[in-house]
Amino acid sequence: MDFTLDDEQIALREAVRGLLSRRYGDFEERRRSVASEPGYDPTMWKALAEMGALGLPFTEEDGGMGAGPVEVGVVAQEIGRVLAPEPYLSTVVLAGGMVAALGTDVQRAEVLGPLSSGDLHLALAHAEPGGRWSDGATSVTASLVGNEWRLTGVKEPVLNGDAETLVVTAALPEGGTGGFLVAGEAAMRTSATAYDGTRVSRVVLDGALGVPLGEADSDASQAIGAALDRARIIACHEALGGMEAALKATTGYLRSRKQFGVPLSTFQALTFRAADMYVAVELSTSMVWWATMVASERDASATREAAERAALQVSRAGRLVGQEAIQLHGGIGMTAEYPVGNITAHLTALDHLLGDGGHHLRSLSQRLEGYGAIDPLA
Amino acid sequence: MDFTLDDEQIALREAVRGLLSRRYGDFEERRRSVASEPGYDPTMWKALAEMGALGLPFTEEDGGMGAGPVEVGVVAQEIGRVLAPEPYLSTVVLAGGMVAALGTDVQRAEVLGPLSSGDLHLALAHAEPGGRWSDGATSVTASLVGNEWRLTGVKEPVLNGDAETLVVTAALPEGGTGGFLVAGEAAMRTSATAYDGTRVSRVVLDGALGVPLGEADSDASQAIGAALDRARIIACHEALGGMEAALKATTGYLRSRKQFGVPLSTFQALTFRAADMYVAVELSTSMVWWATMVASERDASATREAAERAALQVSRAGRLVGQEAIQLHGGIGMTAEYPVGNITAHLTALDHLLGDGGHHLRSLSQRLEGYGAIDPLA
Amino acid sequence: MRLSLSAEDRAFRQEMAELFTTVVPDEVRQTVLSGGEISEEMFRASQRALNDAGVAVPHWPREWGGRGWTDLQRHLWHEEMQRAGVPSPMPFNVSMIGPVLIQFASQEMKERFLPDTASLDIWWSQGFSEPDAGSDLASLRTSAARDGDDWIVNGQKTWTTLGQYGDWIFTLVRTDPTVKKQAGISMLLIDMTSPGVEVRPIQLIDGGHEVNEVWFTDVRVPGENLVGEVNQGWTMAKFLLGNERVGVAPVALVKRMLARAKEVAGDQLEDPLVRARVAELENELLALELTTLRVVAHSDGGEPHPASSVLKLRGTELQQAVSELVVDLAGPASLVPATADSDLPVWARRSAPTYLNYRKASIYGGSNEIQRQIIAGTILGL
Amino acid sequence: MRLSLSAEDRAFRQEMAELFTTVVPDEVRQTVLSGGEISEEMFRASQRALNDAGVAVPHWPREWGGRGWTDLQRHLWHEEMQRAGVPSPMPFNVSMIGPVLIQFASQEMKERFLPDTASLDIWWSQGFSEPDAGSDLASLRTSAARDGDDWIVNGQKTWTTLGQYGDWIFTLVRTDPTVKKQAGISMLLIDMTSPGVEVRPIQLIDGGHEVNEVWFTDVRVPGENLVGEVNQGWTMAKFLLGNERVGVAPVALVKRMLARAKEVAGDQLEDPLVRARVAELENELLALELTTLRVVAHSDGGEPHPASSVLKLRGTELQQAVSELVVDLAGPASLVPATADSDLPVWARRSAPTYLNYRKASIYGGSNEIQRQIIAGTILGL
Repeated sequence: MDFTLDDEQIALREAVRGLLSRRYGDFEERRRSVASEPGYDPTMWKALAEMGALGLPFTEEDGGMGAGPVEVGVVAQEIGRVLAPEPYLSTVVLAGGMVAALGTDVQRAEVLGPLSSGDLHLALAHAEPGGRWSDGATSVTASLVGNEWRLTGVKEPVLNGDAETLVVTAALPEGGTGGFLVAGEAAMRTSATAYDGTRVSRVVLDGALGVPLGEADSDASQAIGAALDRARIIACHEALGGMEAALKATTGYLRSRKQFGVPLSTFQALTFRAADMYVAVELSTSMVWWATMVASERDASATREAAERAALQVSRAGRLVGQEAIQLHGGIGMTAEYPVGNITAHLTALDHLLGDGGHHLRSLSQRLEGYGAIDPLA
Repeated sequence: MDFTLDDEQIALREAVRGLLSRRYGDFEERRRSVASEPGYDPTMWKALAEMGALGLPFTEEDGGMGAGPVEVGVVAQEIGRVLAPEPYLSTVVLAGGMVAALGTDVQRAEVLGPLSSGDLHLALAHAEPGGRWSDGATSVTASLVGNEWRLTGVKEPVLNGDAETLVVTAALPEGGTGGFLVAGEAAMRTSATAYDGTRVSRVVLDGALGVPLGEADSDASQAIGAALDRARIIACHEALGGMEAALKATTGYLRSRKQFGVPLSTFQALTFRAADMYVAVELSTSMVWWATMVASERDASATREAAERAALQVSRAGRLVGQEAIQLHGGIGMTAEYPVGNITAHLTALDHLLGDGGHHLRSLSQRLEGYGAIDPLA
Repeated sequence: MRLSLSAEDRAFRQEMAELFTTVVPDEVRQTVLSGGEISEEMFRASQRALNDAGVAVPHWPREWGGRGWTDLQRHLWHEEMQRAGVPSPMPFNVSMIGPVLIQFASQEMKERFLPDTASLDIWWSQGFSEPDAGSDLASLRTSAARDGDDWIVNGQKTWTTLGQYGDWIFTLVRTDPTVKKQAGISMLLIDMTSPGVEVRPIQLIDGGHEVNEVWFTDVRVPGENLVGEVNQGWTMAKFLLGNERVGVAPVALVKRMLARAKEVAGDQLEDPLVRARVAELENELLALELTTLRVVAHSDGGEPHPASSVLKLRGTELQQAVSELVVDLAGPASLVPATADSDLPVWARRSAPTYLNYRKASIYGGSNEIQRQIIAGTILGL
Repeated sequence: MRLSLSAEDRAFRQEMAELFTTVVPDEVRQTVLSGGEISEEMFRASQRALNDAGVAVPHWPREWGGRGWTDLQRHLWHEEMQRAGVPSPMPFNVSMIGPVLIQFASQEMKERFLPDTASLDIWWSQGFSEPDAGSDLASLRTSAARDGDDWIVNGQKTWTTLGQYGDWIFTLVRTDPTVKKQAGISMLLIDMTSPGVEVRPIQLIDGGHEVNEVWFTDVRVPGENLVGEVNQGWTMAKFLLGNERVGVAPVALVKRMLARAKEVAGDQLEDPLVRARVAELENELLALELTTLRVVAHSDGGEPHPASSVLKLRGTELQQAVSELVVDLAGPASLVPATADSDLPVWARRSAPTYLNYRKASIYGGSNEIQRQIIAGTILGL
């Protein structure tokens, strides 16, 4: 049992932190990146690629760095800390993770190598209108026309869906869900900026040509679910970085801001609430790193449960921290030009991206009889 | 819409408050009453009878005062305020209320007159081991032997079950539940003092003779449920009196107790929590008086819903107020000789006597589609 | 104790319900009911219609358009208005500067301003908060210096809600920097078209533009625009803030939000956890509504009912809780902007910005910390 | 990062699990596991058995019976002990006075007291709190005045847990009333059979007798019973209170409570609201356990891990929440006393007193307010 980063992981964290803080240390720069096309800074994307950050989750054979969830989590925390708009979660973790999970050797090498080098942009089109975080697809269907797979239906919301290549999940004719690679231009796409600065798209497929990821026509729901679980844990890391930044901003504000002639930190009712924020962040930290280790060392079913547990904890904590960070700042916390409110917005978005606390609690509570007490050391 | 007591009701409140505070103003006296037999002060019971308090819920024809839920609520609040151990809720409201609901004209006059004058002690044996606040009885059964009803089974917990006469609910041979009068000595009874000072009994019936209340052999579940609902509302009043007393004790303590050389009221984190207690008490006050008016003016189905709503609100508030009152007092709040912890104990007991917050929430949430928004003015 | 409304109040309520659905433009009401954004024109049209119908300023004295209603009637008026989807008359006009002018201004000033204030022909902005003052209002710095009969105003106000539509702004300004901070403050009415007044938008985290900074650079204000006496501003400010008490709990609004949540929840309402969450919120909201009724039914003429202090605190908490519920009901659809080309329902796409926007409710207009301080200090004596 | 225990720690854990179930009397363990009350004799027998097996004071220096374990191993020891239903070695002995003596006492005093302290042949009471001091420990008033070589002690201590069983009591006494309050305090060991020592029970709201007042009236204490130097008591008190950090979150205990709640819930576990409540508590508890592991796995030798400050705060909150759940599961059966003649299960009848008793957890041993103050002040710099 060891909760510490090794030297290499610490070096990675420092490198990513340095890179990101040089670019986004001034929050105005983040706002500028979000406001410009394509919604993030392509130079920064390239720099992350050069640092090896984009290839971390992929094996060396696939063109990646052969690292694992811990390293990916390290990067995601730093991204969350400065609200970097680069589509790490959507492109690398979600879309890349799906290719890594479903693709053949050849597909993985073809896609993940260029993805790792920052040369290929990828997006995962999985969510469907009216759907709520299911592993499978229903409203987008795949059908075999001749020997070509054709996909039809609507995917929404798709993060950064204006990417060159789409990874699309679709219901298979014989039941189950498969994954497909679709050329971006084969879909009709409209994109917009979500309230947290993320680019989200609606992707309409009308008989678009899809190349099956892996074996055609075999149900990949489980592998899709496993990839989503890994992404859930990484999303928790991003939230953790955001929570830490929100807490830091809040304590800094309480120390420096004066009201009624004294610093806000004089008001015990406020400092106690900051203490509760700290408690929530610490507990989440433990849970998220634990889940990351489970994802590294255990099987898919253990990882699902760990992902749900981490996501539940982070959902609760993120709401508390986000809401209190704004409240303890007062009016300035509501403004777009100040980081704290934007962190709260992003925490809210992350919470609803891959399953909120209530969703995971429902799932966890269904398995209650399966054990007496949880033993993380077992 | 009028939330104020009229002059007569105010006079009643002042009279009861005066009587009770002369007796129990010193909390040591309450402890003494609880510790002695029969667990309350018979002189006080007689004084309440003379004041007319015991007959308030019953019609004048039945030997009562012909008052209503508002007046009974006034008395219950005062009882809750000083934790008076007199069995008002159990004898007058629960047992007497059941006789009023089920009995024939003759039975009502025979029982409720002596009850109102303090000459007859009555207890309701309704709860059954393993049961959770149902309107009906299942484990105690009534059967006709010749032309006599015989009751068999166990009732527990029975408040003040060592009374002369028991009102027993029992499952009827043809289904449904009936109410019966049973002579106390016809049952085997063991009594003990509960953690909040209440006397509770286990009542074992082994073919005990029961006189049917009202028509024999017709299902009285609805009338029983309605009587329980009225008692729930009165229990809320008792809790309200307790909460007010706990809040008052807490603010008094914060003002007077010094720590680190200054009064505790200097610590904003504590005073804000007292403010939240106040909010909870005020909201409960509104809800409980509203429910009382519903019970006075509307039908049984409206009263059930109002009783559930009030009980849910008071359950939540009672926990907050009780827990915070102890915490804000510190160690002394834990001691048996100081009132605050005892109030918390009694709030806990009241919460679990006739249905806790979770129980009522379940019931309320089943009817969610029945309306768009609640309109208390409709 | 009486549960029912009197026959008179019941008739009054009915009358209000009918009036609101007939006199106010349908377009405005439909926009409000569907959770859309109300334009400046809609605000103005709606209030003009209310004023024409004699129900924009019922709480003012009769000579200025008031109706002499009881507090309960005013409550019913407000609740029915909310229920009908009619925007409340602009509070800056009818609850803030209007009553201040009625109480403190000269007859001449009243005649000049009150009719247009009631009809929203003058849209008032509030110039109280400053960047370095926050909840500590009295430490404001915007200065007004005498220049002959005029005042020269310099400084900055902030959090000026809907200031972009404002015609005039009522400001607290420091007219005497040499005395104790509360003592040197006056209230000045400033035409927002005056040279030197600049309104700068503040973008909020929900993407909306609702508040502003208002900058004053050597703004010349005629001496006649001073309300009451010089250095009497703090008294007026306290009077104004004290006036906010009735109707501050947005009960009808939150009820509408919650009823709408039940409608849009669809299948999710089969989930016992969702049902319980809704039922619990409904109960909390009922307790708040009943507390409001307790307060308004008994506050005529006397001191404010102590329970009135819980209304804003609890009202904003519940408003926030319901808005959070709606985001959760929306789920992943909450990520899609309302303006996007999308198949997803608009309520779902508005849910997250609405939730974020309502975080302000516990900050503006006397933060919840201030409310708790009032309860602890004034009511509990702590 | 590594999820699993090392092979060595895994073996250690196994060894502890076996040891506890073999050396400690079964009667003690069954009483604990069924939630019963442990008698003085059971406490003494259990700790004697642990000490004989060499696992009563593993954190002490080896020369006094310590084992040189890592913090993780100590954690495993503690968790397995809890899981096996073995009462923790008396904290007044092994975590409080023991370490103080080791750090501050003369060799002679160590030899005299430490062995009996480890074995519970001396049962120590803690004489810190006073009626007028509360969380402000340094304002204590119990005085010790010189009389030749002896000290004459007068005053009153309170909240003395299990003081009715105490053989000796370690006290903070004021030895110099003329200096700043922290500076005039000393630590004195007092034989509780000395004339003038009187232990008076304090009855708690759960009906139990767990804490006491201890009165000192002209109690003569030999000078050799002074620990360390005169007026050095505050240093020792701070040292002692700082030592409480590891293992203060009663994770294993609360886990056992929650697992038991699931067992006894029966049919109620079919209710989705009950399931969700249990699942949420399990998750919160897991987060706490993992935080404990994070702390113990990395606190060897260095400064306490900052996260350690959350352990007691959160641990007591969860303990209270689980005890509240159990009362709700018990429902009306919670009204029946455990001692009554009844058909209802004992767990249900114990539930409410247990719930009430655990309200103390957030008060004693550094209240949750003190914990928040530490976090805000020491960790967050507020």
